[in-house]
Amino acid sequence: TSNKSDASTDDVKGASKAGTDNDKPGKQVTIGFSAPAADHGWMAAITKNAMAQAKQYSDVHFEAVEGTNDVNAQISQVQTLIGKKVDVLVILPFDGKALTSVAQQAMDAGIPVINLDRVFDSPLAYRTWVGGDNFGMGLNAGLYIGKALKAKGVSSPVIGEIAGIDNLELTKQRSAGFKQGLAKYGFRVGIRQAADFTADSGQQVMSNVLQARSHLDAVWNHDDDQGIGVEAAIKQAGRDEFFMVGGAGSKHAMTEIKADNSVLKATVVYPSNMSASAIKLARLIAQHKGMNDLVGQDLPSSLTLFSATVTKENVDQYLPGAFS
Amino acid sequence: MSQQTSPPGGSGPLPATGQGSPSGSARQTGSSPGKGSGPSFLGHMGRVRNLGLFVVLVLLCVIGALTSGNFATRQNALVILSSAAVIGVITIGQTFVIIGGGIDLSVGAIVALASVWCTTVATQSYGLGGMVFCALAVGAVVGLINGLIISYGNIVAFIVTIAMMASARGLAERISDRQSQVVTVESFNSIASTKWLGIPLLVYILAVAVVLGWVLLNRTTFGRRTFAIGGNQEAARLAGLDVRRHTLVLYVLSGLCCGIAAVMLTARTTSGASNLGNLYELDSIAAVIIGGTLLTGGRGSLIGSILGVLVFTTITNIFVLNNLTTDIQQIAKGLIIVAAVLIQRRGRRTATP
Amino acid sequence: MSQQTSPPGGSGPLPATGQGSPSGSARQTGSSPGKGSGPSFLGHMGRVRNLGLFVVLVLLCVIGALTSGNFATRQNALVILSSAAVIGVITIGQTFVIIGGGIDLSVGAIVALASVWCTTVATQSYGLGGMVFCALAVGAVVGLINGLIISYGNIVAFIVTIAMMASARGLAERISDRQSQVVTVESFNSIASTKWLGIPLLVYILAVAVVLGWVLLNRTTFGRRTFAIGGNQEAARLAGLDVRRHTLVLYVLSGLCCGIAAVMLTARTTSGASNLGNLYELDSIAAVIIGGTLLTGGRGSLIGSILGVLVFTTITNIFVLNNLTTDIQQIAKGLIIVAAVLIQRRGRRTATP
Amino acid sequence: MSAPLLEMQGVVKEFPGVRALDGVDLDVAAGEVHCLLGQNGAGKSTLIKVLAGAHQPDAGHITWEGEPVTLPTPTAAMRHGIATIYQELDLADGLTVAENIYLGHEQSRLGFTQRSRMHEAARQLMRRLGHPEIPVTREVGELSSAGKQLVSMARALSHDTRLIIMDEPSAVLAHDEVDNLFRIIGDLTAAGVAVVYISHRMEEIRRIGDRVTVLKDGRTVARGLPARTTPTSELVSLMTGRTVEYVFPPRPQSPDRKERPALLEVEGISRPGEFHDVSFTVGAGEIVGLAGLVGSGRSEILETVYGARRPASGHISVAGSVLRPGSITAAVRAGIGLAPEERKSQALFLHSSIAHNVSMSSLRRFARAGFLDSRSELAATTEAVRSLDLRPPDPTRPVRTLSGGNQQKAVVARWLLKDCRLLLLDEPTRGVDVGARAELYTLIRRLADSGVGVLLVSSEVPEVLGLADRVLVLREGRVVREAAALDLDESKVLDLVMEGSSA
Ligand SMILES: Nc1ncnc2c1ncn2[C@@H]1O[C@H](COP(=O)(O)OP(=O)(O)OP(=O)(O)O)[C@@H](O)[C@H]1O
Ligand SMILES: Nc1ncnc2c1ncn2[C@@H]1O[C@H](COP(=O)(O)OP(=O)(O)OP(=O)(O)O)[C@@H](O)[C@H]1O
Ligand SMILES: [Mg+2]
Ligand SMILES: [Mg+2]
Repeated sequence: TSNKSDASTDDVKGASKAGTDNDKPGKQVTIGFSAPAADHGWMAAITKNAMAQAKQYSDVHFEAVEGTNDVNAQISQVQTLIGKKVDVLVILPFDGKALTSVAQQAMDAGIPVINLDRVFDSPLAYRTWVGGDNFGMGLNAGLYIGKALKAKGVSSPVIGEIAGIDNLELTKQRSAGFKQGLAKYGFRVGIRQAADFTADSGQQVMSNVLQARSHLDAVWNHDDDQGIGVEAAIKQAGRDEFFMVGGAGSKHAMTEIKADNSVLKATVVYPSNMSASAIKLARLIAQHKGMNDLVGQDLPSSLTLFSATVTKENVDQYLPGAFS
Repeated sequence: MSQQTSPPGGSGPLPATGQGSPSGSARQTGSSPGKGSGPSFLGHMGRVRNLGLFVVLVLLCVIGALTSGNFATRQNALVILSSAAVIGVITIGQTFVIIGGGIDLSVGAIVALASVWCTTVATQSYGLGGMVFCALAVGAVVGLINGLIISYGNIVAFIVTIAMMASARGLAERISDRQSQVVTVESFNSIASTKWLGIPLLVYILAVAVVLGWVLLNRTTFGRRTFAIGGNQEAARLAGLDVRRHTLVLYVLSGLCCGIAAVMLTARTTSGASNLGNLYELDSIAAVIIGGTLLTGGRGSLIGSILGVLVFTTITNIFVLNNLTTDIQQIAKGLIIVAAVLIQRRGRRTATP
Repeated sequence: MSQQTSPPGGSGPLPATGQGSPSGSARQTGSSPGKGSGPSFLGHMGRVRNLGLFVVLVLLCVIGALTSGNFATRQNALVILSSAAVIGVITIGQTFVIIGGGIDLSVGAIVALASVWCTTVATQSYGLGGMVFCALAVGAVVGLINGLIISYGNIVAFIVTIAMMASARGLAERISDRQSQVVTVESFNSIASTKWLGIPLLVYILAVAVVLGWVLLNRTTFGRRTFAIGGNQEAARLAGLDVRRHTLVLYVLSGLCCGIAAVMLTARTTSGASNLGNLYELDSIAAVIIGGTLLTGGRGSLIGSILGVLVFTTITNIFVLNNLTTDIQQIAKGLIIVAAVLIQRRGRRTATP
Repeated sequence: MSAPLLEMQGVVKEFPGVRALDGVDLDVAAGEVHCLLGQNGAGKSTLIKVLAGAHQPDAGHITWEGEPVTLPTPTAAMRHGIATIYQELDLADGLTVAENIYLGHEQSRLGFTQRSRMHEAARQLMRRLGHPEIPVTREVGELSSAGKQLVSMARALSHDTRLIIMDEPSAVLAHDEVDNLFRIIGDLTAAGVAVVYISHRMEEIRRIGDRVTVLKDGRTVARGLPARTTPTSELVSLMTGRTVEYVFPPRPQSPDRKERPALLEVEGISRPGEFHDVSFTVGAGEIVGLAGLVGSGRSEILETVYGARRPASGHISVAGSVLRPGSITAAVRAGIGLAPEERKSQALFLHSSIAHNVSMSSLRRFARAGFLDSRSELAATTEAVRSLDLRPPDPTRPVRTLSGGNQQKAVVARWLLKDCRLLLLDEPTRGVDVGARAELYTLIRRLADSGVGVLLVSSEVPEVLGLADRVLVLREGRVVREAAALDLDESKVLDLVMEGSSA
């Protein structure tokens, strides 16, 4: 699939270099872009990668609106973009269901919508969906931890889970996947607490969790940004009897995995360069082109990016595409 | 004695200084809204107290029109208004509460709870009417609980409503199991998509709420008593007002506004979720304060609050139209707010003869 | 008449009811700090005003110990205290500002800005000293800007600091480019890991800050004037105090506290980021208010604020130890806050003979 | 007099730490003016608050028209026809005059206020009170304290009343306003309404009182004395338990006063709408009085000298050096102190203790390197509190629990404690009882004798004439006469003050 090649050919910013004749300048198009507030490393990388990708094309005018975590405000912003008559919209909704109707309005107005990551509720609301696999991310984390513990021969392990913002649906999906992954090995989560994607909250929650369980065997932390705080808490408590798996795949986390001198042994990627792909697709759609790597006239209607498990062994492959 | 020099507008030496604003001179802050008793609705808008804010809004529109060709369109104006509608309705309730000497930090959480409750499968089975009723009832009941604890339990509003903020949102999470609940009742969703004469229903709702709120605040005994209670609670009590019951009603009113806002927001997003209305408490309080209402109560203007909401919404709209990056938007927002208040005060001063 | 029953600690019946708490009757909330001109540091803690909150804390500890075997350990106590350290230091500044009749909504944003600024590659090249200095300087300067606009620009604190909240966070995002900036200066990170006599350095910092703050508030002319300005700004002005300069200093103090907190938080998380300190403004204000300080100023207690912080931190700790889900945590938190205030008031009443 | 309209027996009211009422008896007949006398803190205001339903008594009986009643709320009292003008002006600043008058019993239909009806009715009330010029649509916060007092009065009259309680209504009124008040009281009593009247001014009680009840330390010590015939000395000794001579301290006859250099020189200061071209001097050790009607600009002049207002023209110098205009800091540094007119809003820190209130302007005296020496602070404030006979004499009590007159004493004590070269006193004796007043006069004179210059504003002409060495008479913001106090008498001052304004 295309994301594999993306991962290897991407430059540091995650923007794909021109390579095929599709990248030759075509009709001038305006791409509207709306995403939640970039208050967090992964989300910031999403916006940045989109912008960087758009800059690669001389024929793209890129319009990004203020990131917001208020669905009401995001709806207004998308409406504003519709009013500006952009050629194509790339939307990462704060809440997919909440933004469905406005996306549908755009489609009805003849503006194709690329749905990024958090999925809209109706297929009528988007032309193409590009996103990661939250369930798969949890699943892979669970499988990795289960396998590692089995290999160590731990019989009834204490497994911790530091989730992200708990009233987001993606958090729920990740946790569900994690549960299922562990279940395959007959394990279950021993303690689960939610932070809010910030290093600050990660530190706070983890320092308390370490008090709650005087022994842990493994921890999955949903997000590498909050992971900085989680790791700080572990170091400050002087605990190292367990290993940890991260999430999202930040450069910092991957460097640590590579160095292999902390409890962090792996991270499950949630690719932040998906926005670059989305911009690429958006441009093609607006210019009524097809995708030359694929056979056929039309672009696919959905593209699920794989949540790879990055360990010491394969970290070099992923490090260049990681967000910082 | 009766022909004494009694210059009009000569105010006493005592300033009603706004909280936290150390006025060096005696007649700067909390200046009077000028002459005239109860303001008239339209007259009010352009007059003394809100003139400044009005000027700010006009200035913003000029900036918007100059920087973006898409600003001065009918379409864009409607986007601004619909976006302002939800927070506008909440701000009406908040204005009453703050004028009455209180504060409601739970508005965002109430919106979330009402939205989640009215979109459960069970509620949706009752159709449009059931859902709207449910949202309003949830809002009013949560407001009632706030009000009961504040007025009869006698705990400061800040604490009670911050506690409610946590509890109501927690309950919303519990009910929704942290999933967005999609609305399948089409008639409900059409609340947000319906237009009459080209104007969205949401804007009509806001307009009706503003007019009703204004009449309630300025033309009824309830409204005038609200000012009295916020301005001097002891005096109100000695005048025979039932301060507790009145306060209770203020919070119910605020809860009810949140219920209405929940209906509007839920229809707009076609789903209910426990993370709706995040930070609406700060947004609504900021709009009320920038609109000239004293945080300590007793003085204020509903029109000012609505202008405040419009100012904030317009700022965001202009940012989007001009394609600014988020960080620059944030920095600029802070500067604009301060500038707005300065302009507003200038306007107020010059308007006072 | 002079032989009359005049029990010590006899508090007045007149409640300076907090803003928004409509006491129907005149003698309910907010009793006086009792006798003795200045309270003594230790004496203060257990006495009248804070006794209730102290009881709440003890109750929470009992609950913690009963529900979790890991609660009553020295280790856990230190975790609670270290967690409280960051927000505790911020709350000290906030207490001064609120007693002085203001409010600072920008504390969280200042922490973020100071943390980001002191962890840029350039700053880190100056090592520990440079980083600490940078954080404190950024905090103080932002506080100075707040103070200047509030006292000389004469705009209400709520608006100015909410504007600063947006601007400072925007600037933090711009500087950091929204990336977490990892601290590579090990001596800096060791601020959070160093222990003396088994007690983390952070806890010492909090303790020193509390003692200094307490002395400043209760034993110096500065503190006394802070109470006066918050209690009656006009009277303070006419009594010859330089209200503006004093107010200015209060915000600088708050900014400085945020700078210190930024150092502690950055060391604790070993990174600087623009999203640090999210919602600290609400947390710190809630701690101040629950600690018995009037939101309208003029009366308050630093020890109360710190007890308030400890109550909140302990609640969170107990939740995690018992592995409660987020929604239940939220619901329970609201209930506990209200219960705490009720118990606190009981404590206060019974302490008054 | 047949069955009394109101009878109170053995009323007890206890506050934490203070038994404010300790068995009070009172009977009031219809159509009479019943005066309540007592020292500051004797319990007068507390008693009337019990009667108004604002406080609940701990013991005692109230009989209204022969029936035992309880008054659990202010509304209950109003329903019986009891209306009250409170000592502390309790009005809502954000509402208009009309709205304040009718607060709680608005003229309304279905909850909607009938504004034109209400305005008309309010206008009639203001006319009846002799002040048709006060617009009923004006916000009360913009009125002077005299104006607010009128609104309170109008509010009481707006009820259908059988009994009106007035708690020191004349304290904020000037001479002519008091006459106006008495005219209204006369109208009321003629219509059979009873009035309970509280005042510290003996001559008022003589003029309008029918009977007098004296309170001391929360007990009735004499009830129903004839107001006109009971000798003052008897009343005073009933109140205070001792005999107080209501006289002014003697002026030192120092002829060299004229030669002394002026401490304060005010030259041609003006503020449009407040005062015009005012010039005067105050010498060291001299007491200068400002006489004039309410609104004649006396307070404004004081505040301008103090730097709280910036003069539009003219300049002010102290001991030869010109003060920076509009700067309180400069004035304070030059040794000026101001005891402002409105104690509650301009002077008191209600949440703080008496001691903290009193020491507020002299903190530097009790501090070393910014650290307070609370022991010396407490000692000094205790001394100040004693010297003014402030009750209760415990400086650690919160100032908000004090009676009105005692709060006034705390304000004055603040300035007595500070070492000023020039003291500006705006209505220092407002609400202060007879005994304490004499003490205060002595203290002011003693200060002057020690070289302090005093600028005194008082609405009581005898006070100005008795205490001051020199008097300036103001009318509509202009100095119309300056003379030695000995060269003036009360009627002359009143003529000057009224001239041209009451034609
Ligand atoms: N709310 C209160 N709390 C505590 N003590 C109070 C309170 N109100 C009044 N007191 C006390 O009750 C006593 C009587 O006060 P009150 O106000 O009735 O005096 P007063 O006779 O009206 O005096 P004044 O002439 O100064 O107005 C005083 O000692 C006062 O300190
Ligand atoms: N009876 C009145 N009703 C309404 N407003 C008044 C009245 N008398 C004065 N004023 C207004 O109040 C303003 C200030 O009055 P103020 O009482 O401060 O005057 P003053 O001469 O300082 O009196 P005093 O010395 O008694 O305090 C005046 O400029 C006038 O406009
Ligand atoms: Mg009294
Ligand atoms: Mg005056």
